Amino acid sequence: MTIVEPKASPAPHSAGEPIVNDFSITIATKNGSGSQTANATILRALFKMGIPVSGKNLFPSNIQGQPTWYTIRASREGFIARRPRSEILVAMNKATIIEDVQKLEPGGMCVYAEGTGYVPQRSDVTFYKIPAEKLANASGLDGKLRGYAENMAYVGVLIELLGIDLEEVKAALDWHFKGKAKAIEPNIKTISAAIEWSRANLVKRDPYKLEPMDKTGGLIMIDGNTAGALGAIFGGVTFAAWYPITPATSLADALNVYLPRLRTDPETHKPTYSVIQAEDELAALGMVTGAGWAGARAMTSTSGPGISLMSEFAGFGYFAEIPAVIWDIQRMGPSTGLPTRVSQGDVLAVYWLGHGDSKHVMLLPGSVKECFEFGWRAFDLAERLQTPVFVLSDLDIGMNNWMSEPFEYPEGQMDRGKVLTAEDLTRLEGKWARYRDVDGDGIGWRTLPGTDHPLAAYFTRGTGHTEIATYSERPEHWEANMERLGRKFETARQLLPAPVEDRVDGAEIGLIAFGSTDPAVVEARSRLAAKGVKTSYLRLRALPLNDSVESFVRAHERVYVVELNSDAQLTQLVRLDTPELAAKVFPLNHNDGLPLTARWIVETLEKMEA
Amino acid sequence: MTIVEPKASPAPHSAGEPIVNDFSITIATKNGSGSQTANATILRALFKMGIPVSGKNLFPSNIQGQPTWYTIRASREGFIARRPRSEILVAMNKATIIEDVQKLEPGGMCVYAEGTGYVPQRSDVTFYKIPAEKLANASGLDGKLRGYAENMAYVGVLIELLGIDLEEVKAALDWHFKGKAKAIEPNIKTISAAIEWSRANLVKRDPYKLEPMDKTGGLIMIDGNTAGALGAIFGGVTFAAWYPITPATSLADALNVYLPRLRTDPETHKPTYSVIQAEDELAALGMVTGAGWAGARAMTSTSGPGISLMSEFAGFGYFAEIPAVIWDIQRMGPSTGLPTRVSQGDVLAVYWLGHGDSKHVMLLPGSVKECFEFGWRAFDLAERLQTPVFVLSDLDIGMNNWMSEPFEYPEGQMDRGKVLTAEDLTRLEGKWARYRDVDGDGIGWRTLPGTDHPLAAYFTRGTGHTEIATYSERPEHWEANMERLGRKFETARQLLPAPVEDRVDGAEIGLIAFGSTDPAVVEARSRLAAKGVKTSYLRLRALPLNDSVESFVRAHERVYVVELNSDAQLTQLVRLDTPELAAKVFPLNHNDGLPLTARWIVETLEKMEA
Amino acid sequence: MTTVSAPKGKTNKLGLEKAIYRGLESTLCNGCGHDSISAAIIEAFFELSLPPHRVAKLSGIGCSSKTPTYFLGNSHGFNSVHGRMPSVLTGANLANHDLIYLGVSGDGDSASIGFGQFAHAIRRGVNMVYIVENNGVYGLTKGQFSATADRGSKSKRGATNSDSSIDLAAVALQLGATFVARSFSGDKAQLVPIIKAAIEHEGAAFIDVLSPCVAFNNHIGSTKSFDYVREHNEAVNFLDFITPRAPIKVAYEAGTVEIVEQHDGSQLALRKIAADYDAHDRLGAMTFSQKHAAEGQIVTGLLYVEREPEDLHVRLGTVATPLNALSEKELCPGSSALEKINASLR
Amino acid sequence: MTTVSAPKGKTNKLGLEKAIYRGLESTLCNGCGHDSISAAIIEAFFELSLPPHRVAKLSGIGCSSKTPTYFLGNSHGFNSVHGRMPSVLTGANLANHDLIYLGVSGDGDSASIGFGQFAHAIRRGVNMVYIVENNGVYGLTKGQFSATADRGSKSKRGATNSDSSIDLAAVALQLGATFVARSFSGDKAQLVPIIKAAIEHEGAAFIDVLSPCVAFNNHIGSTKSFDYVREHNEAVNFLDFITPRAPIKVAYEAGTVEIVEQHDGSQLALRKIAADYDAHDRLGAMTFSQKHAAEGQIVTGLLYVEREPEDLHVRLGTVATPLNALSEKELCPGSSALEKINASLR
Ligand SMILES: Cc1ncc(C[n+]2csc(CCOP(=O)(O)OP(=O)(O)O)c2C)c(N)n1
Ligand SMILES: Cc1ncc(C[n+]2csc(CCOP(=O)(O)OP(=O)(O)O)c2C)c(N)n1
Ligand code: SF4
Ligand code: SF4
Ligand SMILES: [Mg+2]
Ligand SMILES: [Mg+2]
Repeated sequence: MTIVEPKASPAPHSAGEPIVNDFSITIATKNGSGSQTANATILRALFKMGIPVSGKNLFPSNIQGQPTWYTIRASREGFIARRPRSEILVAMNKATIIEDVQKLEPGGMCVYAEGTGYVPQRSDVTFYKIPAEKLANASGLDGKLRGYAENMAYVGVLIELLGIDLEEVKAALDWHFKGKAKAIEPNIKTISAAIEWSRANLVKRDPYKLEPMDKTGGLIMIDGNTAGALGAIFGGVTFAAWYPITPATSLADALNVYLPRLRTDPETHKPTYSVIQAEDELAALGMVTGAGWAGARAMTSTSGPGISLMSEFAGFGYFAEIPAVIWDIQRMGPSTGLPTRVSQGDVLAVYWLGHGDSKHVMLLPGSVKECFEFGWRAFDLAERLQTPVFVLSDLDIGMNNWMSEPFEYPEGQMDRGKVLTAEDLTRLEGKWARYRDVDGDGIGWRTLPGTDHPLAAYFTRGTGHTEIATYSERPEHWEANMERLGRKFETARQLLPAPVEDRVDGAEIGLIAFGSTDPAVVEARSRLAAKGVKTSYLRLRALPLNDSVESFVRAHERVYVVELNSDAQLTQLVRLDTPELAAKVFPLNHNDGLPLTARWIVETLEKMEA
Repeated sequence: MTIVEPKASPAPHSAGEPIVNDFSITIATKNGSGSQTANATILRALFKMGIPVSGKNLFPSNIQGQPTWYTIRASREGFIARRPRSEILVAMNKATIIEDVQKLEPGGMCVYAEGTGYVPQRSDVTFYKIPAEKLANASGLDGKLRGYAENMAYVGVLIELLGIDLEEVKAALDWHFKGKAKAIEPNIKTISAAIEWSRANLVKRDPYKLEPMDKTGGLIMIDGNTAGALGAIFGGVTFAAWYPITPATSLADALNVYLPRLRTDPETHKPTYSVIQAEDELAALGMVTGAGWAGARAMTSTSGPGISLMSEFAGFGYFAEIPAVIWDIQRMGPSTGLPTRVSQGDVLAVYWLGHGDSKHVMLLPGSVKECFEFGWRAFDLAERLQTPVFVLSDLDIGMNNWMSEPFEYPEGQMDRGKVLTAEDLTRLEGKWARYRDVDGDGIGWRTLPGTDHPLAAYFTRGTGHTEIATYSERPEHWEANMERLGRKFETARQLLPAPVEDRVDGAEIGLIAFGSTDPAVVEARSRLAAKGVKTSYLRLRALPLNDSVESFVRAHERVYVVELNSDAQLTQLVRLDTPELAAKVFPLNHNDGLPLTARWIVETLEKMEA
Repeated sequence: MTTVSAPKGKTNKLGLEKAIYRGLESTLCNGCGHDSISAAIIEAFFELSLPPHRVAKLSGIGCSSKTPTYFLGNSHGFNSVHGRMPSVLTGANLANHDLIYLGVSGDGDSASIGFGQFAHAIRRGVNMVYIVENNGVYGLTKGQFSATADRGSKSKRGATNSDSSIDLAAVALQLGATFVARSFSGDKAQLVPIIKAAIEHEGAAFIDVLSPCVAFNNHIGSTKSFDYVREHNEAVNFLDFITPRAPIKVAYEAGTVEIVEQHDGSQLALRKIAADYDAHDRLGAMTFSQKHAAEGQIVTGLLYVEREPEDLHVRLGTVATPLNALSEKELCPGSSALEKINASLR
Repeated sequence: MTTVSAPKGKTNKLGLEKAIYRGLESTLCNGCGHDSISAAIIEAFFELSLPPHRVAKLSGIGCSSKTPTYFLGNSHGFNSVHGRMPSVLTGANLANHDLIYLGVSGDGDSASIGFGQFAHAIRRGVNMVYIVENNGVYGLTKGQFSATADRGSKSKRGATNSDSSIDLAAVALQLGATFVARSFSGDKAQLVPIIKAAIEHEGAAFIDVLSPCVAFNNHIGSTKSFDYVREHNEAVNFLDFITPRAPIKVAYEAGTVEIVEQHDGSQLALRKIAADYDAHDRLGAMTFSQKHAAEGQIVTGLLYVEREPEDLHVRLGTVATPLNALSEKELCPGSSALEKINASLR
């Protein structure tokens, strides 16, 4: 029987109070070893137990053999931001175990594989050594797959040590493998073996426990990229062109998974969409531009390097006024940077993407639910505004699994924007001008190629043009056109999703944030509140900014802009929008490739306030 | 004998005072007709007469047959900015003559070709009809080339009517054709014939005269692109890769003209450089990046669309820290925009070119002389800072001919930046770290491929790396590297050319400008001064901004940023740099594709001040 | 300026006059080969009696890419960016397969900056007529070499091209194009039928059309007046004057070789494929034109055509209704589908 | 992780052990063909006794492009951006022609996003060894098709590739490459000599190396354990588990055909060119491999080599001194030259 190494005992907590549903578990493995399934299973099992959870995958830019970490946070109070350290470690990777153990919170516990040959070195941590390889034999899988089964061994051990509900684990596996018994069975076998072994060989010496709650009823769990793809599908996406790139690939993958199920012709079962893997990102946006011009709801998804390559077409689309939806699942840059790390570093590059006086409309989803919503809304906006719309998500929202309210069905009808039909043209006796601002909102009326009217055609170009779309180099034509585009951008401010505000009476401090930092901000505010520091919160959901931002800044003594990048990019845009208040706006930016923690916000804010 | 049409006479001025060396001449022709030579000849002749002049070519994006205008301004007082209207018109183009005449200043004069079939319609303008085709016969050129010779006809007529010195015209032709008698002769013949004909047939009825002065002694006349190319050559450019694009092409052309003369090996006469026409702009900057990495002084030249395509490599160069010089001869954007019209619309796009947290060093030449200076200085800065350096010129500076002080030889020695030689490495026993900030300025030491030491090599990459250039995904490595890059950017502020300031005691108004708008600002200031409106002036020469800008803004009540673009791009950067003063900074931007005029500045400023 | 000329009055099956198939007046140089190609395109669409508004004409950037403004004035036009027409056309075609797609490009646009997009659009089998108006130079930017310029050829400025040249038709064959032809701008008798056949081909049809550039195909040894102009422009070191010239026309028999003298005196040897040539043998087509190319002859005619091409839509199996014509009902899976999905994510 | 293995102790003419020619430990999948190619590169440079610091190794982005970190640890390394290695290599080569330039790329890197740069670097005759580690997929982004994937082949996710595939070696021949070869990662006996010949070739040498991807060449009908993994990964719909496997090795005679079974059971038919094959006939080389390709055979060996290649420097006639080694005196024309220019501009 394995007993805890003397050095390690007595673990300080062993006597103390149990710690229930309020800790983080880090699981350290090698990628390509099959641990993702094990980790996702644990996460979903906790979720099904009604415990608020979040899971974050910290993986290398590599296919097999490199260290990878998965962190699960269980939070009674429902805080789901990353925490800087974990209380529990499952150490399967010999290469990193020493450092992994060092990172554990004092009083933490560690389950480690015998195969690591590790000798415990912290007296304030409870250690459990498990014979993962031996347990894997129970899977019945052949030699090559043993390595995979070892992951189910730690699942079994955690079930026993932490009190995870076995039934929920089975349910999670069933969900995970879509009921494929053949795939599930070996996992269950290994888990059962591990549970038995634990019962027989481990003595619980740590305080960490998981107990059922009722906090996740009716919720769903999903990643942001899949949510975005589903949103796009319910928004009627008909064309997608993409080029593989981490962390955006899974968005296109989700389109390829769900479109065949949801979008085929009832009789012929033929697809009512097409998805093309382009040769690169220039071509991807080129195809989307062609399809958007032709009247299809067209989108692409990419990340930083792809955004850079899309610059020319982005400027073309802005100037030629062609609807397009471009998802930027942000990763750490500049350049190739850290392909598997999160950042919010594309804000400025996208806002002014393209040479000349180009500027763009951007949506900033802050949750998987907003990924779904903006998935369809982006098409309405792109077609209404006749311009490329960028959706800036990031690796954390996009690739990690999140609890969420169920998705809500798109409000009202699709907005297909200003399109003249053959009937309209007949009524107008073919008299129309593509770029005339008949409605005063800066948006002209377009026709779609294929409109069955001899005068439906017009000429689309990236060069200077008149209201009737003919080529012109005349100064007055150029100026008039640019003024109209300016008007259109003002129209956009009003049509975009407004910021979500929580103004607190008597708060001197205002916090502005967007995207994946929301959970950290929420947790930080409650900690600050507990310390008597009142803060208001404005979460941006789109650019360009609308007036509410100025009034928010005006209403507070000091406004801190929380963001994950090195150049405090949103801070700069907020200052530009509020010149006379610019001095009140301060950056609260951090950029180490990891999701933001509440602790960092609280500590840094306190420093800056001091 | 041709007499002025009755309708047109008496021209109001006929009685009045002569107007000497203070008017503009617009010459309207078709492009590809050979008029560029005629116009350049007139310009240089005036220059040689000692009269301050400027010439601006307003040409279409087309090769042959479209309307084109050339405007020459003679200014006793030395003002060389464009003026909104001309006093004199040479109308050779039937297609535009009616509008061209309408644009003439009241009291102006017009020389027009009989072939236009025009019938004068303004009574306040003096008209002279000339039989250009007939006069062209004198050239002795065969039929097809008559059209070309017609241009020399109006040269002859202007010589006679305005009193241009024939000898200086001959000298100008000689300069123009580099003494090639065969090329010169037909021109002289036509000119002489035209002079004779004018003497015999025209009665001078207008007040406009040109008289020799002594204001251009010792000056040179050249276009900014050639100046930039020469600067690069005296800065030791060894590699240039480029892709054709208006208005940048003539910079690469000038390299190809001057390099063979100035940069071949004395013995072998083999080139000590290479210039490659790349397949596109991605490849052009890729090649420059490779050559810069290898230690060559490498440059490329492009315009807006090329800048968009260079985004990815720009970010790579910033992050991998590779010297490169990139000339952006700005034209009107967004997109293909107006390829033959001027704008300063790439400021923001270039400053933040590339996704992630990229930002760039930019030089902003305000004259052809600065094009030469920045031509060599850009290399010193790029190698010192180990980063891409962008030089933002524009179509007006780049393609038009300007008077200038002679070019000054580069100060001191070339700065080749921090490079470790084989000897250094031996001394260091091969112990060195490519990205270690040993000097505290954020700049590491590099080696060049080929350095004859077994440990000279390091690994250049666009991914996260350690001080010794090995791949790393560790947060602490990423943050440290980004902090150092930030330090380097601060170092850059101090190394860049400082703004040129003219602070006026008691001036409430400060003007900030850069690039080709300088002459208009200079003229506007003197007009305002004449009206008792004092203004200070700060002309920016580089980005990022240095401290002097803040102190300039602080020192004035209201600061107006003069620029040629729609989004007031520099205004935004100035505001960002001076948050607490942002409310004092106002845009004074205009963007119609034409060089700025003093009149627009004065009138708009007065409106805004009112 | 050149106006594309055509007999008046005559109407086609749709009862449309040829005038309807014209565009705005050309702004290209007098005698530019591209204008002859525009005339051939007008002729082909007129003769096939196709309704202009059922045609989409797309291009990149360049003199050649300007031409869509000068033909089919009532067709849907799209000037994209330099070298990227193929991707835009691909997207438009997938959104609406009901139109005829005509892609017009230049040799710089397709062989230099756009070589990748050219290749990938061909590989995908996009149903289109892809015409490259091939003059071996960058016309609009004033005469630099393009990637199709012969190795060793001299530019106006006297520079020599040291890169080996790209034969776009040969590459198209390599990449699986299902219709590959080559012709000469001045050979209306050959060009019009080829364009018509390409329009009727249900796959990626590529046509390489040699199209002399009046302004920049201007080497030593050309006519008297030419030498003067060259000296003139060389002396002033910018392109200042362009001699107006008439377009080059040729007419020659199948199976024969025609030596075409260009405006500047330089010569092209065109070999028109013989009547008995087998246009259904891809490997044969490659060898045939490679063999003659080695002899300095440019083979013209329909080099290869696949009898039953599969276009991208067939490969993807998309529905019959053009995607851009699907109704909201067909586009949105509906609320019950969403409920199922929500349920599946618990 | 795979360590590139080699016998210890043995030294070459420079007295260097092979260890010197190695790099950091590979982070690629166990059994990845790319590691075998790295081993062959190490072998070739070791056997030719070349000083590592006289070599520049450049790549794009991908698993294949990662490999320069795993060989020649003392050579100048450059990971550029995706698909753009050729331009960076071209610039570096022009700045210093004294080094040996080794460009390593993948099929996605060179045939998809990088097809244009691949083509133009070849056309220019840049003196380099250009190796494409060709696995028909995007490894690093988890198994999508690249442009070299056979038409009709099925991906891990069951998608079918409908685009016709690009044969890079055939295109290189078309574009005038002066050295074109094809080999298989596991055929050390053939690969090492080819790499050595390419290094010694003074022009653009292109080598297409088939290199099976352990993780994603994984179709139906492979071994038992494989089926389970596939089902597993398909079920969870992401790549979760990769079975470690040994690299594939082959050895077969010139003139024979070898059927290579890949990890997943799919097969490749390799035809090694016979001893009497004429490697100096470009047209012959094209026809030969096109003919066998039509029969579903992949020809391996040195397909074509030009006896007296002209590299880009020869074409440009640049000085003997590497441009990056020119002194300030040689670089700056001097003040009197500037005075002359000023004078000439009056
Ligand atoms: C990104 C970009 N780079 C450069 C240019 C400038 N440019 C315009 S047309 C052209 C070349 C056109 O050559 P080709 O396609 O052969 O057309 P041609 O004029 O010869 O018919 C270039 C380089 C551009 N418009 N966009
Ligand atoms: C501009 C850009 N787009 C996409 C990516 C993502 N990406 C990285 S590697 C790769 C494909 C690599 O495929 P290949 O060249 O065949 O290399 P392999 O991994 O198969 O050896 C892609 C698309 C990127 N790094 N940069
Ligand atoms: S420059 Fe050449 S290609 Fe362009 S229009 Fe003139 S002749 Fe035609
Ligand atoms: S994914 Fe494929 S190519 Fe990449 S390392 Fe693994 S086996 Fe090699
Ligand atoms: Mg061309
Ligand atoms: Mg690959």
